[in-house]
Amino acid sequence: MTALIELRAVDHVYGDGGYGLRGCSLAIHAGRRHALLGANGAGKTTLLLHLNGLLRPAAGTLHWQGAPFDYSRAGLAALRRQVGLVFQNPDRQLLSAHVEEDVSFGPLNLGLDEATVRRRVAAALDAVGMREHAQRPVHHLSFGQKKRVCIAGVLAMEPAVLLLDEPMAGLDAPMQEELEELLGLLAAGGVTVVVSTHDIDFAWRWADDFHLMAGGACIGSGPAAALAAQSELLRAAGQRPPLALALHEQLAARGIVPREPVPRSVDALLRTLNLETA
Amino acid sequence: MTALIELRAVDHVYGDGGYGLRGCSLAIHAGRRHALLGANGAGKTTLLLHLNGLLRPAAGTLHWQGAPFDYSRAGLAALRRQVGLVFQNPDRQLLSAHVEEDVSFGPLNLGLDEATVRRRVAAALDAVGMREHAQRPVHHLSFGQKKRVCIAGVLAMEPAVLLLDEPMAGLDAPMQEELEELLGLLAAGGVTVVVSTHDIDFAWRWADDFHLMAGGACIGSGPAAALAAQSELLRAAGQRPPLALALHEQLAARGIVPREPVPRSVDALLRTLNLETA
Amino acid sequence: MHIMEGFLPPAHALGWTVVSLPFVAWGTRVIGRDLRAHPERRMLLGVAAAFTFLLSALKLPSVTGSSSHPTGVGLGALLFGPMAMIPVGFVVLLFQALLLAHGGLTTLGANVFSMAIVGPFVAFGVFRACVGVGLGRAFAVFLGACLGDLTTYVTTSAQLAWAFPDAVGGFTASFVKFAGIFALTQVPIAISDGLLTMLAANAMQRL
Amino acid sequence: MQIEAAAQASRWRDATPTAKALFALAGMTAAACARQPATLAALAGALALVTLLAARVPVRLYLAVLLPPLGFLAVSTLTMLVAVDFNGPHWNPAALPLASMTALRALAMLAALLALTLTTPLPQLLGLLRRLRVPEPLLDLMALCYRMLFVLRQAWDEGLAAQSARLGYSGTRVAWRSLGLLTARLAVQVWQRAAALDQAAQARGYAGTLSFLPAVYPQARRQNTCAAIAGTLLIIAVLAGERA
Repeated sequence: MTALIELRAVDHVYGDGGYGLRGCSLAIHAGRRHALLGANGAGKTTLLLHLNGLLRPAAGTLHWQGAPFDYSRAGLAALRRQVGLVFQNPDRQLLSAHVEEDVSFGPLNLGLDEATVRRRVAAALDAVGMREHAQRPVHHLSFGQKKRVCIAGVLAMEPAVLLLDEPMAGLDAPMQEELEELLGLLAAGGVTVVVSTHDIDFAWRWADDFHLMAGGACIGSGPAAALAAQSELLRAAGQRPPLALALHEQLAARGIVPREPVPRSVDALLRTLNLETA
Repeated sequence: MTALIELRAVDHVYGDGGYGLRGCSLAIHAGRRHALLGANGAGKTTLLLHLNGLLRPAAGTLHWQGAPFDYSRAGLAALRRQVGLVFQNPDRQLLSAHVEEDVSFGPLNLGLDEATVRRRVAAALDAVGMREHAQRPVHHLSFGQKKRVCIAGVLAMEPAVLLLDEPMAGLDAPMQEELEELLGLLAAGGVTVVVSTHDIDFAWRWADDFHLMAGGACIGSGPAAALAAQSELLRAAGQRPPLALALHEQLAARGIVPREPVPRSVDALLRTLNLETA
Repeated sequence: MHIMEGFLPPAHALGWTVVSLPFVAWGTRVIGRDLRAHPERRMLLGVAAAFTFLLSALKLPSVTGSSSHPTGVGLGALLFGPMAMIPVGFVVLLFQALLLAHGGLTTLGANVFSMAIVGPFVAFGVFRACVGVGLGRAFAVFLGACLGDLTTYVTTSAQLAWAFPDAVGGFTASFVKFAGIFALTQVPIAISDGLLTMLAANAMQRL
Repeated sequence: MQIEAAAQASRWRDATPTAKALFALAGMTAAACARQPATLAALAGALALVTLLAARVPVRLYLAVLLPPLGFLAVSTLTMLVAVDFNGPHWNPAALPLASMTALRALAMLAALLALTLTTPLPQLLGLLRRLRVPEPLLDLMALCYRMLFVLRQAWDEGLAAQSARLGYSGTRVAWRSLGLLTARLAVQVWQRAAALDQAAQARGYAGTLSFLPAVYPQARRQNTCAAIAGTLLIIAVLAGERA
């Protein structure tokens, strides 16, 4: 199966000569939930900016459904219609101080008629649960609400791929749960979701595929279960094994819980323990 | 024993009439590691700003070693010499061009002579492991390094109390570990450390005392072990019980691990399991 | 110090609007052309306007007391050029009228003339002249920002004197009165603005 | 920014800005036409009452917003009442009629402006300016300025707090130094934030024009009619008052 997006040996060089990406190759397959894992400075954000065509590689190529990225004006417009990017900091993304106006920015750039834009804006605000705040000024919103407006602004463009840079950063536990649920719904609705994170427990709970980043390269890519078991590889990407997995291994080895299913969260493990005890 | 800082029924009212704190009472005792736990919007940051005299209560009083806060210019200077505050976002705190220059900001404002300032800056940079970066421009540092420079900037004022607002936010796992170690060293050196966080697993691993915040009030204050067991109270503060504790309870109930000691982290629990297995 | 809403007689309000309008149109045309060549500067002008508004509307702690003051205009003229400060200054003054009730809509023309046209060009001209005759850069920045401020107040005083000439001494006496009253408050502010602009420019060179 | 907060909370918030602008315009026209102090005083009072009672703007807030312009008014009208000649400055009662007319007209016009700004959030006013065909570059400048105002202000406030926490404002000398650093830091951020915004806009298909969905006001026609009638009545009342 052709990957939706593929990077082949991509280099990115900063203005000061440092490398943002170095020989980075990876493939994003359609309809799956992808977690981009790595320490700060590993190149996660730079990679996301490449996927959306905001940066051009110094060497190597990117491909959309097998065809090389077209960096012409029309080509970029077509790419960005398909690949939406939500930045980490809402304050750098929100252009209008008015929620509904900001969400309408992307769809209007697609050249849609007003009625369609209105429909899409309403649907996107519904999807993120911000419909009732449509008329509010952005600076009256909480951080978590701003984040959701950012996501709505990209969803309203109805992209095939949704990229999110550190979406959980700055959110507290209840807000993280809500966002996790939203991302799950979007993925279930057919959107390919790519999330950069340095929280492996969240990645393990949520993602189908892991892409491990270190030093500007992707050092491992594949189904989460396959990669989470390789502790050497994880360590190279600045990660420890997921807690749920490490615990399960210990408990399963002692016969306290069954070998299968492997739990995706410590909570799931706790539930299994409760069942076993009961 | 007189508390180092004490809040008695403190209210804080925002410009728009909303309450930031509402009848908040709590005591910070010297020489202990304090975690301020609560959801976003619970009033953690507002509380920290009060502890340092940056905000004045609309009602209620604050006390330093039993005496009411003195909000005169000289009184505030004396208070801030004793109580240092590290803000969440390093980019907002770091205003000078070079690391050394920024760290010297506080000591210079104390009116110390140049030799003393130099000594303190060097010691503070040593403490956070940034001595070798002393001459670097601030904007070339990584996020984690900036955070450490912020801490050095406050340490150089040699405060008795160090307040940190969400110090772990935005740090990846290895950097979080380093910072945790640094905070431990500072506390061991006699500084009273108060950390606001919404990560209860970190708080449980690190803190001696918990202060649970909800709706602008402190709904529970005391030794971590006593509070971590009260799941109702935790839930009211938007927290679940610490994972290590929940797991330990399950495993101890089944006789897999001993009842004592109660582990402070899942890693510690894993180590116990390994020992038990071996 | 801006002239408040409705303070100028209708004929004067209209007159200053007619005087300022071509400048604003000219400035807008110039930046419009510039934006077609460099679309990325659209955001820069927007953020610069917000920065200018902030500086000119903020109450600075323990330095200048609680008066509003045009620091942003002097610094803005040095950073972005006096030409850009016509539309930027226009937007800032409009926002001050709408968001802070400083100045007004009927007096917008008069205030734009003093603060978005005279002030920035004087600040920039003085700065250039000082650098040209070999004075130190820091001093040039100080003097530019300071005189930019002062001429803004002098212009405002002249506008008021022209609208309300003294019954006996006419324009001159009235100008002396207004300039004298405003000088009491505005000269210290102009000096602080010059100082702050200089400190900021120095610090910016190091950042 | 009390005006901003009042506009967001006003009962007239969701009414079309055209109607509110029409009404304010009528108020200003009436003030420009009026020739007698009593008429102007009544007009100012009426406009203030409409804002306070019909649009339900809190009185305290109204007075707080009024305070700075009143300061200007006091200084300027007193200046007009002083004459300067070879005997030095002295009290000149002859200027009283002109001074009081000027002050009352300014108050009436200010009341008209406040009737608009205290009930209309700025984005609505920008939408109105767009319909009035204000040039594109100015409109973009305004939209971005309004958005970034709050972002930069937060950065400024946080920087100020961080400096204060480290005693950056404990003396005059250090206060100047701190303020210079903070201003410089924010000035540098102007370029960084502009570049970041540009990149984020491009990610959403920005091609050089900032377009946003215009707001809809379902009851615009009725509201405009009401405002036009009220405005006409206001002007007629002022003119009639002058004759009587």
